[in-house]
Amino acid sequence: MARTDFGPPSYKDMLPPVIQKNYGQWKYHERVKPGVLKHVAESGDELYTVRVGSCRLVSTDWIRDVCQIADQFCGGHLRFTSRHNLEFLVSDKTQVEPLVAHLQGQGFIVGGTGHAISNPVHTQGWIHCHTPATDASGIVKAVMDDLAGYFTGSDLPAYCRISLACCLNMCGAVHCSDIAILGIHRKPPAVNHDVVRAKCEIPNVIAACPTGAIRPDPKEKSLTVNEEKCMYCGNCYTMCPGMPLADPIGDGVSIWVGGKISSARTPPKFSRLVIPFLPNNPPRWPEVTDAVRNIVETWASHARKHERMGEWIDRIGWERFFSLTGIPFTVQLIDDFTLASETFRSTPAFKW
Amino acid sequence: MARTDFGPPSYKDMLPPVIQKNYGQWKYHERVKPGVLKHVAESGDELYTVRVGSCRLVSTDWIRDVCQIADQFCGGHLRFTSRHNLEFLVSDKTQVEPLVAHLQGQGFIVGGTGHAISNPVHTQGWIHCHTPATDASGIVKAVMDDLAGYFTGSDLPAYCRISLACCLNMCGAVHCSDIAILGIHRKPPAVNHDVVRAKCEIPNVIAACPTGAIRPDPKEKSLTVNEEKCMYCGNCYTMCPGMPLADPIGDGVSIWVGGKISSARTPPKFSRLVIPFLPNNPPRWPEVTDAVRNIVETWASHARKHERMGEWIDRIGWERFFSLTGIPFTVQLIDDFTLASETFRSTPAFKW
Amino acid sequence: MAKDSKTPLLDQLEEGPWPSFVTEMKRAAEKKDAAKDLLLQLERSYVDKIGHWKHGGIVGVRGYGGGVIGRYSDLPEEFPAIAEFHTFRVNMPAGWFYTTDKLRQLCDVWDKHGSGLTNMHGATGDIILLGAPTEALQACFDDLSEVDFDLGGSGSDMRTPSCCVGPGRCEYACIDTLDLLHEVTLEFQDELHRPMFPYKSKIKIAGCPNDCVASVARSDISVIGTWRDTIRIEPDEVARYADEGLDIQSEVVDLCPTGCMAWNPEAKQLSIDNPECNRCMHCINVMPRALRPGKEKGATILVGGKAPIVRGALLSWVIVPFMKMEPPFDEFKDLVRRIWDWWDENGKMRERLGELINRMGMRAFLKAVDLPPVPQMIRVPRANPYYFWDPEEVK
Amino acid sequence: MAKDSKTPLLDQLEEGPWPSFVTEMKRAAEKKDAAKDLLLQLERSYVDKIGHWKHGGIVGVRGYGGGVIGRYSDLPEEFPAIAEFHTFRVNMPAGWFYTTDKLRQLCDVWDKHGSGLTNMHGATGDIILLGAPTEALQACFDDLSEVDFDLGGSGSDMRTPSCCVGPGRCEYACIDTLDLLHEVTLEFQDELHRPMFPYKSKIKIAGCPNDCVASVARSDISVIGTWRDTIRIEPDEVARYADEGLDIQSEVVDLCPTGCMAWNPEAKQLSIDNPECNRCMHCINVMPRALRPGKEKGATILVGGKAPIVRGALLSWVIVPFMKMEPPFDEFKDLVRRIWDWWDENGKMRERLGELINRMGMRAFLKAVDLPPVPQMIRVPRANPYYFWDPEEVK
Ligand code: SRM
Ligand code: SRM
Ligand code: SRM
Ligand code: SRM
Ligand code: SF4
Ligand code: SF4
Ligand code: SF4
Ligand code: SF4
Ligand code: SF4
Ligand code: SF4
Ligand code: SF4
Ligand code: SF4
Repeated sequence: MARTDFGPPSYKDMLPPVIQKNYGQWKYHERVKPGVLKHVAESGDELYTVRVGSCRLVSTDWIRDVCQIADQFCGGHLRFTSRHNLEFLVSDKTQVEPLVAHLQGQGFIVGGTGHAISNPVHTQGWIHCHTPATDASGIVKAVMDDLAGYFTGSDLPAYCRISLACCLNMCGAVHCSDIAILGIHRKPPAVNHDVVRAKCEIPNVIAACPTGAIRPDPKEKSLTVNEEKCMYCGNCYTMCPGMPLADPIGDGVSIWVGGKISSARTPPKFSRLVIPFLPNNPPRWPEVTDAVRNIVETWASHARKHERMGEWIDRIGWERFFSLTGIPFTVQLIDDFTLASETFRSTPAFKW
Repeated sequence: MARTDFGPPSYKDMLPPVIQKNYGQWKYHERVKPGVLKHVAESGDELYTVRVGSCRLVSTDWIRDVCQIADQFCGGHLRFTSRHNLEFLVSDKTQVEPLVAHLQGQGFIVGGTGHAISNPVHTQGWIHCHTPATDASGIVKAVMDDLAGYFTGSDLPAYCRISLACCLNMCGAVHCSDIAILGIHRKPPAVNHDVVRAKCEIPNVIAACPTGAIRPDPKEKSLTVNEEKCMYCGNCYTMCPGMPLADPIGDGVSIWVGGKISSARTPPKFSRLVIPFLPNNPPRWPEVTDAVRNIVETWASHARKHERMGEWIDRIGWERFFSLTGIPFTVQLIDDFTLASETFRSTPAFKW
Repeated sequence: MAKDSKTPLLDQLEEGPWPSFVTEMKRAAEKKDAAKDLLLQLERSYVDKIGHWKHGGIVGVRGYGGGVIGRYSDLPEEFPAIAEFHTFRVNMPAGWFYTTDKLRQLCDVWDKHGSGLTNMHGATGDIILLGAPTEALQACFDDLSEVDFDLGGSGSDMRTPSCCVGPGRCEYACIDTLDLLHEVTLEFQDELHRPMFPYKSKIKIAGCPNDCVASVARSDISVIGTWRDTIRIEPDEVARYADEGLDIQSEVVDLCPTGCMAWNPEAKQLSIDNPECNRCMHCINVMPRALRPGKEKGATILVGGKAPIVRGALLSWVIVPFMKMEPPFDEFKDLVRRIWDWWDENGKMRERLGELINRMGMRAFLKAVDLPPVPQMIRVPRANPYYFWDPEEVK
Repeated sequence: MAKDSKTPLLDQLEEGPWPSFVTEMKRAAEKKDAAKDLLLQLERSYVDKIGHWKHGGIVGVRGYGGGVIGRYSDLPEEFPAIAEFHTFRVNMPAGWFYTTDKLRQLCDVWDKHGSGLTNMHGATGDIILLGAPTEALQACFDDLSEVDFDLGGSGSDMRTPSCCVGPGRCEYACIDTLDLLHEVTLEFQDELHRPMFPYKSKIKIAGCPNDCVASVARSDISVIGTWRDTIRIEPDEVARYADEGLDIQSEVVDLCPTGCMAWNPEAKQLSIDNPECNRCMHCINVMPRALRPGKEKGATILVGGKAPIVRGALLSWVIVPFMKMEPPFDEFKDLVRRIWDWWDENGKMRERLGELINRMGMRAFLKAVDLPPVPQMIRVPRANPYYFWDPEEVK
């Protein structure tokens, strides 16, 4: 019998010596240049971090590649960040520039620190999930190819966190991102009675629907969906392959803006819907990349220093966000879910 | 057959000549002194308003008294305000001081303009309603006797609107007042089976309950109340005198703060519960008058100029409101109704 | 008061600087038994710490479905003069302006038929004539109508609309609140007097965003005056305020919610980046001689405001950012009709407009009353992804 | 890519400055059929504009209830190598620190048993080993355990907790995020590996209010480091920032949310009215050499954060404003147990902690887990009057 419940490798064994020595004794940091951080310990020791963009979906070859670089420059230590970037931890200052040059020579992209667009947190998409309304890695690649200059530079007004989730489950913190790209289905499941009869336990499927939209169809010995109640969550498909939701026309992408996580200056905020639907247009989703770029650039050229997307919009007002970005305001953006009335405007004070 | 549907007297016939002449042509106003406003028209004409506090529940004798004063000083014209004050409209500047002196001589209270505490909007209470949890006119009298100096003066940081409603129906805009005094019941109706049997239509009573708390009691040929579901609204008592809600121990007063109506600076806000219960202690409700004075004075001594109660609290934070006023924070203040989660704090950023 | 007073508790409320309702009750009690019994029953309430009224069944006057609130004492043997003690809601003139003649006529009628006690005014705005027995109602109304006073609303009807003083005395008024109120009241007399809606419906009209009639909090349909162009600045008067000691930077500019103002203390110049102004009124309020609303005036229409019963209080929501408001106000009246039609058709019993919109969604409402979605309607867009697509929207 | 490529659409994603997952897939495809078929099926998805996966039934390894996500191609005939293509969630070391040796051991195991593709890392924080057939699962796990890698969570269990880099590299860390994470993970191995809760439960730990691990938005139990005393100021460094050109007034003082800072540019002195500081981190973030969190350190505990399914997304809510966080972290572990006990007892299937609190009320929650109400828990007190009094509260 195999061992169980032994837990992850201890972080203590993973830390480079400079961290072991100065653990919890860091004094301050400086942003040396885009992609390079310097942390100084009470002891005076310095730790340089070189951050590298990663597509997250990587081969073991890639892992072996980066290990080799870490062996060469960092005594065999590296880490990943909470946004899936790779970080080389350098204790010898003279190694920093050679490392950066080496990385860039190998085609790695160095950046993502400070007021930059860091790696978009994202999900599986068509790579591995069964409920996606869009791909994940593909859109992220297209968007970041377009915005790479904002990863390698860091002169935006503030952080701009872009995230993507391929369905309403929103794996990742996309609901609190400066810009969230969210895959959405717009059509209820197309019931395939034959498959339902053959493969599904009808009561379980009915029970799985959070809105009670599914009823038995005794004639067909199958199910029907009350389309008005369906919110396209895909729970039924999880229980029953006879209820596929995916549809080339129905599926696509929505854009949400203004969320944040940190409590710096203002409390965490949810992202808000600003573009209800853009089509799936692989491999490069031009409608999506254009929309994201427009939002980033409008923000970048109007926001004040340290002003996150949501803070900027709070200052100028949503009506001004729509007029500055030129994004049309449509009825889909008006909330009609549980807490809807909290989102309505109860004052005649607004802008044109 | 009497005339019907002829509508109210036309305001046009009620306006004093100076208003008829300058209707819609007012240019600016000045606050001459507490209780006295001066409005200047484009034509150069001046209109002086002398505002007088009213207890609202007045006899025809009082109306005749004030008519006589209006005849003497104002050519037979007067008006009331949206907060039930009385206003004398004087077009002859030389009459202003004599009028004020006359009024004060007669025991009227002049004030309520500008950054003052104006007349509390209030309701019927024990005078005429069947669902009150407290009296209205009595508490208002007690509170305003205590705060009269803030009616006749006007050096508060901003407006402070106090309102009172004697039950959850909240007749009046108490839910958006700087300070709201709200009568609350805390016990479900005490079912009197004999009365129910004799006087009530059981299905109607059941249907009247908004929370579905009432069920038939077939044994008694009467009703039972599921006490956990009852929110003491009194709808059942409206339908059925066998379901009285009023109770000398259960009934009392709650205090709410920080609401506003105007859109000046900040949008309208709801008032928030800060004292869940104070006993009914007629005739002078000392617990209530103390609580209101404490809140007014804490605000007055800490707020900045033009800062309404709610704006002040938004700036300093609710935790600071409680520490400055010394009001204990209790579990009743934490929302648990429909939109509760909107009121919770989702940030580690707060004060001690 | 004498030691043997029958109202020792209430007597204590005759002291103090604030006008005393007890004194008023006693004045009426000198002439009217009803007022006397009311006083005694109230004293009893002060002892018992509970009210002593029962709900009234339906009482009223011929031709009207509302306007009278029935009320019965639960101690009729002890207080026979108030065994029946119903109140009239009498429609006030717009802006609560009166001639003394008119008021005296009202007093004459009420002294003849009722308790001699009134509320000037009720929280909705009506003149409340407080307490008459059932048998006196019709005669009292007949006499009221002789002196041109009609009833206000009660029950599931349009309630008596009210408005701020507006152009009668206020330089901020962006619409003719008094005229609009009067027109609307006359237009909807049937809706006012004959309950046939799912529940009550209130209209309140304020001349500017100061909202001196609290329309945003307590009317189903709130009309708030505003302007579309730029604030008018009188530079000399700006300088005069500064000279008089107003700290324009801290009291005006720093409190502007949009940060669209700038003050140059040397030049004593105030400038406003008008497209960024949200017309909150603050600066105008502080400097009325120097600043004035623009000239392109109209109103913002908001709907849904109400007290907490049953699902929580609501503030009204913007549905029309700007509507011109000129007599005969047809565009507004027409909108009100469309709103009521939809509510009447879809509303459940005791479901107010705001609650119906909450239940059916703003989308359904906007579609039904034919209004386009605009960002001014919302504080923020939705944060949840639960939009139920109409098959027609999914090409 | 050649003209006759079988993946013309995906090939376009090998161009451009951002690292290409397609290139990674091709590298793996050179060695592994599964990776090749994955690439081809993905190309098919790019043509069809839909995914081609079915939900997996229950697959797993001996002794564990979670940790493996089952997945089946819906085109198994066309892409037989990914007919079964399950993923491992492997518990990462705290802070995602690795030695290259450890990573190479992992690669060796995965090259032996799986597709050679991984996610470094999954959105919850696990190492995701992407795609192995059912038959390979046990052997793969056995080899993983040989090199000391254990599984993470999936299904209705505690999910793999995660934390920010904290004391490993960050001067702001107010708690030892790495140690706490490791301790908590070891303490709750059973809860991590054997689904028995109503639904998933996530714990995330951030060292300070910057919350670099997004705990407030995506964990049922969020631990965020903070301090109780005063910000430490290094006056010389303040002056140095000013000399270097930082506009302390506009970039720091004016953005302080509580307005508790003052800057004297002549004296180059910065002062903080500490009791009014809400410890938002902004000033410290901008001037890390000059300002530091206080010395009395601990954490704020918040609960309820989650994604939108089913009743809307929630951000976590403060339930303990301040808790000391020192090994062995018993107070925290004990609180977690009390929270889970209550949730386990009362939660419906697929009801997360935040939703349960919303349904049963914060009052019930606080009582059950024995925490006192404090104003730090709320943004604002209630606006509705619907408090249901306990008969015991009404003396
Ligand atoms: C490495 C990482 C932690 C980890 O354990 O992996 C990290 C590291 C640092 N963060 Fe962070 N943050 C990291 C994810 C986050 C996240 C989480 C996320 O994005 O999902 C947030 C919350 C984002 C949000 O609010 O939406 C986050 C919000 C911050 C902030 C607050 C920024 C703000 O003004 O709102 C700071 C303070 C600052 O930099 O001014 C900060 C500051 C820092 C500092 C400066 C802390 C320090 O003294 O070392 C670190 C370098 C920042 C930089 O990139 O320049 N970190 N930081 C994460 C890097 C992610 C990446 O690869 O890009
Ligand atoms: C007479 C009256 C209108 C009427 O038709 O009856 C009125 C009259 C004026 N109001 Fe008002 N307001 C009147 C009720 C209100 C209300 C409604 C209420 O209290 O229920 C409000 C909303 C209160 C709230 O926000 O909670 C109200 C909020 C304002 C404001 C906004 C104050 C603020 O900063 O929030 C102003 C502007 C100002 O004075 O700075 C204003 C300004 C004014 C001005 C200066 C307008 C003018 O130029 O004539 C008038 C004299 C104010 C004064 O008392 O000094 N009036 N005013 C009402 C007098 C009530 C009373 O007897 O006290
Ligand atoms: C008389 C008055 C209070 C006063 O002392 O001024 C009043 C008195 C009553 N109100 Fe009111 N309401 C009065 C203005 C209001 C207001 C304020 C307003 O209209 O601006 C409100 C809040 C605004 C709103 O409508 O939302 C108000 C919200 C209610 C409610 C709760 C409605 C809701 O949807 O939440 C009820 C309950 C009901 O309708 O069953 C109610 C019910 C009642 C009843 C009819 C209770 C009953 O079922 O018998 C009260 C009759 C008392 C009596 O015996 O005279 N009253 N009521 C006000 C009417 C006078 C007038 O016509 O001028
Ligand atoms: C792999 C991963 C996405 C990724 O590409 O990184 C993922 C993938 C799935 N998530 Fe997730 N979730 C992943 C992190 C998240 C996160 C982020 C987090 O944990 O920080 C969230 C939002 C936070 C939260 O839990 O609220 C998240 C919210 C969901 C939800 C919605 C839960 C809710 O209460 O709203 C579901 C739906 C469900 O549980 O049925 C879900 C369900 C799923 C399922 C299991 C869908 C299913 O029923 O089969 C996906 C399996 C995909 C696959 O085939 O591998 N996943 N999921 C992440 C886990 C990797 C890891 O262990 O490191
Ligand atoms: S967001 Fe939806 S589709 Fe994407 S990985 Fe998560 S559950 Fe799957
Ligand atoms: S997709 Fe979701 S809401 Fe629609 S029928 Fe299936 S389970 Fe129900
Ligand atoms: S608030 Fe309640 S008790 Fe008071 S008058 Fe209105 S309905 Fe009657
Ligand atoms: S008081 Fe209201 S909630 Fe309670 S039983 Fe009566 S009708 Fe129902
Ligand atoms: S609402 Fe505006 S227009 Fe009406 S009285 Fe108040 S300040 Fe004047
Ligand atoms: S009206 Fe309000 S928003 Fe406009 S300039 Fe004046 S203070 Fe600023
Ligand atoms: S959350 Fe705070 S302690 Fe942790 S890495 Fe971010 S800034 Fe540092
Ligand atoms: S931590 Fe935030 S609140 Fe405290 S002084 Fe700094 S900026 Fe101000």
